[in-house]
Amino acid sequence: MALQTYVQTIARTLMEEMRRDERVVLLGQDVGRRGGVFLATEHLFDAFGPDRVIDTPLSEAAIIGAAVGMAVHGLRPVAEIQFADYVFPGFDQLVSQAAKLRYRSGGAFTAPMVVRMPAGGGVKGGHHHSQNPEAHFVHTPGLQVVYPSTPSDARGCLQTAVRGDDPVVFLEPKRLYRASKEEVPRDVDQLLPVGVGVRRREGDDVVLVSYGASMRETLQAAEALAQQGIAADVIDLRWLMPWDQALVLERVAAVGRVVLVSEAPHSGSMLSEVAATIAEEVLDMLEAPPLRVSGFDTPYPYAQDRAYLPGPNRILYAVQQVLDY
Amino acid sequence: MALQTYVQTIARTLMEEMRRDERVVLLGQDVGRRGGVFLATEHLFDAFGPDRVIDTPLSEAAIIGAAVGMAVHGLRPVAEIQFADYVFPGFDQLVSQAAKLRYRSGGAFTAPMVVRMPAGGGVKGGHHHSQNPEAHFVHTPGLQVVYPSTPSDARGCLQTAVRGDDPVVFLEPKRLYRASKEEVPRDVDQLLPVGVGVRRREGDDVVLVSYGASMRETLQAAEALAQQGIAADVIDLRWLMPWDQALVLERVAAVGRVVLVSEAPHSGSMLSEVAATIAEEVLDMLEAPPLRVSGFDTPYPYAQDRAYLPGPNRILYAVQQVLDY
Amino acid sequence: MITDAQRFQPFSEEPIRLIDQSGAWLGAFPCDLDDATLHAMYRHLVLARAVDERLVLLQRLGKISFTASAAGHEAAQVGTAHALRVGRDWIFPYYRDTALAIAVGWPLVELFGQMMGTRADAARGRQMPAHPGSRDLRIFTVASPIASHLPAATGTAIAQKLAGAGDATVCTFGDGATSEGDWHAALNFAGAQGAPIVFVCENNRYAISVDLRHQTGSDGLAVKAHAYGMPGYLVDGMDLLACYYVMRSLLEAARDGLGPALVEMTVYRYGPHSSADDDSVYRDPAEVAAWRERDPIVRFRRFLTARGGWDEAAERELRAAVTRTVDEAVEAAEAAGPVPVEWLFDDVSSRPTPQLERQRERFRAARRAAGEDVAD
Amino acid sequence: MITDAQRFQPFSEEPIRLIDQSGAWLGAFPCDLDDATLHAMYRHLVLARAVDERLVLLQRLGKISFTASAAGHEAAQVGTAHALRVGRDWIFPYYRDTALAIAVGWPLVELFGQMMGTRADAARGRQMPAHPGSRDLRIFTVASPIASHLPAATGTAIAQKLAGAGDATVCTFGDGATSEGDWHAALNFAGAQGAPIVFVCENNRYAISVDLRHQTGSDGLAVKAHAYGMPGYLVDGMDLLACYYVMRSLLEAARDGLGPALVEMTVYRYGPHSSADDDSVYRDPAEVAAWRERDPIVRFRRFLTARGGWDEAAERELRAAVTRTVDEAVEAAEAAGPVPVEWLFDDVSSRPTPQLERQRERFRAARRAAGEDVAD
Ligand SMILES: Cc1ncc(C[n+]2csc(CCOP(=O)(O)OP(=O)(O)O)c2C)c(N)n1
Ligand SMILES: Cc1ncc(C[n+]2csc(CCOP(=O)(O)OP(=O)(O)O)c2C)c(N)n1
Ligand SMILES: [Mg+2]
Ligand SMILES: [Mg+2]
Repeated sequence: MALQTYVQTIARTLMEEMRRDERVVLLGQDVGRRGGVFLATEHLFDAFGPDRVIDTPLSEAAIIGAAVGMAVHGLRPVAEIQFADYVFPGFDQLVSQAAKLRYRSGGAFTAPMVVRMPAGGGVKGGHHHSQNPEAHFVHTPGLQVVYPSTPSDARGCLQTAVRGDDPVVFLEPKRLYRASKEEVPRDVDQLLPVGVGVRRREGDDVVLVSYGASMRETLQAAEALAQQGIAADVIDLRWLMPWDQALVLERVAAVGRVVLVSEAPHSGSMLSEVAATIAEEVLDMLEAPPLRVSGFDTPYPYAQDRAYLPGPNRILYAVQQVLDY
Repeated sequence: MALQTYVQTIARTLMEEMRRDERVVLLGQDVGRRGGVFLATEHLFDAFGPDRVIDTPLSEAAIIGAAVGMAVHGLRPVAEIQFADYVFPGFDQLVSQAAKLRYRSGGAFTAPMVVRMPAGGGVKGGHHHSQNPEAHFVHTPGLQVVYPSTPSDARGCLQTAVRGDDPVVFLEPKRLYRASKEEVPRDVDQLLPVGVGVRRREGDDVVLVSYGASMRETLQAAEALAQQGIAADVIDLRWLMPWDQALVLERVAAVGRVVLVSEAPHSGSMLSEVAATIAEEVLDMLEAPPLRVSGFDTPYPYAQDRAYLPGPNRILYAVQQVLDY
Repeated sequence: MITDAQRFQPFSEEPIRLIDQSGAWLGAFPCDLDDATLHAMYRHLVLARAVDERLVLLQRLGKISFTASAAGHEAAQVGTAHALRVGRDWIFPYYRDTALAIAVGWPLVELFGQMMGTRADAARGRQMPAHPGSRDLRIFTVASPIASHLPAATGTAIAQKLAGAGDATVCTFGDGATSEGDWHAALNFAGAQGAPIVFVCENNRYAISVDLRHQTGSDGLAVKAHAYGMPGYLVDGMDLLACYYVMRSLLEAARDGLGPALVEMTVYRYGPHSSADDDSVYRDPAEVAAWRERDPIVRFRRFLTARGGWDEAAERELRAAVTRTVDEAVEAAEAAGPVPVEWLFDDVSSRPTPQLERQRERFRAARRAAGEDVAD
Repeated sequence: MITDAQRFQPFSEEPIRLIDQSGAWLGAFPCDLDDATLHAMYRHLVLARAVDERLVLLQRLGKISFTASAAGHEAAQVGTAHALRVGRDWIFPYYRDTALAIAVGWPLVELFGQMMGTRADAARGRQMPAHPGSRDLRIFTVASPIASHLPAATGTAIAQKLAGAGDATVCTFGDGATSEGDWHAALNFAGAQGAPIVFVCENNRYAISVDLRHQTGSDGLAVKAHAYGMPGYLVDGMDLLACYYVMRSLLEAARDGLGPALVEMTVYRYGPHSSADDDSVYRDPAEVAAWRERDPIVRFRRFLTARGGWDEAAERELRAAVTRTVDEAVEAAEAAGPVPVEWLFDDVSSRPTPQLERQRERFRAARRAAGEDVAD
């Protein structure tokens, strides 16, 4: 098998899903002839034509809202938001319509749909091309949220998301679009179950919990720790709602020390939820406080694009603190 | 002094602020002749006319966005969103424009403005008239967030918000609009400093932390505990960003047991942030896990309007758990 | 089948009208509906008004928490309903569309069940009153945020176009809704895609207290269609047959692939915005009285009477039957009983999350500890 | 002062044009501008194009991370700029408005500082390239989200109206922007309030790859003004003087309390959407070539030459001066040096929160622990 980048994997998986099920349609800005500004929908317009790969007007509300209506009519829409930062003009459609439809109709209507969006920084895009808005979705009951960190996870989670019966916010770490390559199987189902995380490394000295783009720096930190003889257990949450509470609690209880990593702003983040849950459920097993290594409570900067990210040094510093505690 | 309800206090305080500073203008749906659907702007149209009390079209993006432009031009706009649930069509204006303006312009432009919004449940309004969206704002760097629980706090915080130099999301507990009455001073400044919480009760057995509408049930629970001889220390955060970390940590460290209360959905809430911070900063002082008593990860229901709220019984149950731990 | 004479001109200065105040037919073509249909329409008008009045009463009695009266909008809604192919075309209504819901056949027991939040509510007591919905009738369950249903309506219409079965969508809203960004997004996307959808504005000239002059600078609302490359029709919304025929021709055009349209129906709401509103603060009672003079139900009855086949006896019989029907429905809806507390945890997603399961457990434990009945 | 002949008709079928391709004056009134003004306009065109080309170069050299070329839009932008009263009227531009920013006097050192994110950037390196802003010039700092600046522009214009000083606002955007809900919200509110604002659409018929036919069903964009009760003008955006005179008359009308207007300027972008785009996938090279034939700078030069007072020597001198100016500005902007890392913590709010202070401390401690230079 040849190596395949993250973004190629998205395009290939969409191709397979559209072949498998003709109810799957794509919509978004530039998803058609252009194949998406990141080429995440490359070749699909040629393969399926304008009825199934729909270039929309420049309106995120139209994109997300229309996807709800298509889903209600029996299609399986996969919507693209060009950058996660641009979901906000369509945020109401996610929060007020998609997320609550099943509930408010007592189950009469559902919105099986996927809203894909490249997220995260490190691409010199400034604060409107770098954000990680996952906490907003996690705090919106009715949405599933997933942020896979590798090409093959992206494939498995996308299959699950497209075939599921819920609205799924599908975040893609844009700085890994080309940087992350793997051998990815094709034409076989590899659905990754909703809400199940994965251990990327095993170790007994400290648990590192992360997801999405920050997995890369987290694994780099774990590697550096290994050099120093410190064995980190590394959990990739993959799904953020529901998230794999059982796995995290089990490992943290066993190890007693945990550092949480993600690049979203610090206050009110996904990490806050994980840390709060840890404190609530396994307090007595903690040998040190659960530390969060995160983005800052600032808009994402431009000139200091890299400094904003929780890089290996900041992770190592936190690990040192929990080890020394 | 006569008793004054929460909503009357809002209207009176706005009246005073508008008299004090002619740059203060109001805008929103029905804020004019109607005086607001809750009468939070009663009499102001008659007093100041259509130039300073502006009935807007039905567009939250227009309301919040225009407030940004007015602020940039030197006015001090106070915008009303009719229900906090309806902030989402204007969410992008808060997140992408208001919150980031100072940062992205390197301080050249600022958006001193207040966005008032009645929030919270218990009014048989179903999920689109009951939500508590504060976590979204807390996770948006650049915004100040405040959710006062009493008429006089509302007055002091509103004065601070109107006179400050930042965009402030001002949440008002609508189910206390008429239910909460106090003697409220008039025509004197009583600015409550940004980020400073308050102890509503003192006690050494357990700390209860809450804010906004849930303060009422929290205090009821504290009263019930007192009957049982259990002394609760009750903190009203008031400001959610920045929030009074120093006060909370000091009390929790001293008492060792804490229960956090708010009615927003459980996952990714303001309480998660407070609990995570407690675990991070004062782990060793905890005698029991910090428990969150919150709304559920469901849209706000209609028929079970009251059951959704963290009422005294649920609070007492959690307190019992941390005491028995 | 629509004849040439039954096609209307967009962007007219005067509203399209087919019956005058005295009930006389003004059309350039003969009314091609039979008595049974016309009487069914009339029955829907009368029934809707009766339901409306009952809801006001139930609200005053504290049996429902809220109501948003459709009185004054009935002709627009019932006319629209009869132009639809029920069960095939999709309907995206808003909260004031009780007459529309009734006229397409929403069972009254479900209606009152929804209003009271009892087990008779097909939506399981999840929403406040005035939020109709029905899977069988293809009524997309109403959501409170104004105009938030429009993009979904466009999406459904695009799906209909792709399906190629010749179905269409109707989406209704008030004048205030036209200011929302979602409204624009939906009409623009529908226009770009040529989707088979008719957007219907029930223009009562107020959004709560905000009058049309503060809502928009445009001269009426039909002209807004220019922005989307679709025709815009101004229709007398107190004239049931004008609404019916315009909608019938536009739905047929949509089915034929001629794309979307915008219809402005001029109506008036006789009551306050809702049971929570006091309209005397912002509306002149004389204005209300003047519009009451033009009651759409009276006008349609005059038309029936003038046409022959409708008399006092028929009227009396109808009124009595309607009262009985409403009585029975209210009773049945109430008798269904309150929805169980724990239903609040259902239908969030296809499977409950472990997080929610845990919350439910703690909720149950707390209730048990407090001696509350967990089963209820 | 605007003469009657200098008032234009809204909603014309053909774009308003004052100079033809050969440079001949077509106006119904004489061009009332003196040579100094006309030559200043031309200098801005040439300077803007030179800056544009330099930015493309700097991007290829890796000195800036991104560029969005204004080539093809210059006449629209420079014409608009000269119609403004700089420092009094407010400008709400978008990312492609470098020529506009230059023509109102944005210092080139600041421009290149912004593009490179150095200390020469008045905005302290906070945003990606192509995000102009200036407090002195009343240029509202550009934000990337399309159309998100429009509601603020309306707010500023309403504030201007309340202030009563006779100032006005200009707000620019692309054709794609017209689809956003915020666009609608802003125009509608401005229309309802009669705010002194001119909305300018630089219609290059593409939003990245999405062509106008997929963007909207409407016949052009000026017609969208119908929806807001304001006049809409279709203008040849490659004709600097058409843009200038239309804007001058509309700004004067706005100042006189006649309310807002929408102007559609038909332009073409010669380059790809941005340095990150490959336009060959969706645009026919022949189409690009045809538009290049109609270069707005060439057309204006022909006008100057035909009018007299501009010759080869003047041209040579201008080009040389422009190159020097650009060279110097680039050099100075680069020499200002990179912004310090810890600036990332400033300007979030009027005072840093305790939360952010703590984050900054931990950041500093981690860097110190890793042996990084904290001062930098
Ligand atoms: C997004 C949003 N903002 C505000 C409200 C509050 N609200 C409920 S009804 C209403 C007025 C609607 O007026 P209109 O669209 O004209 O319909 P009408 O009630 O007159 O039939 C408002 C402002 C809401 N429901 N949703
Ligand atoms: C809200 C939002 N959605 C998507 C984008 C991504 N984006 C950047 S530029 C652009 C196209 C804009 O086209 P147009 O308005 O016509 O301006 P032009 O670039 O052609 O001058 C898009 C989709 C964005 N910046 N903001
Ligand atoms: Mg109305
Ligand atoms: Mg364009």
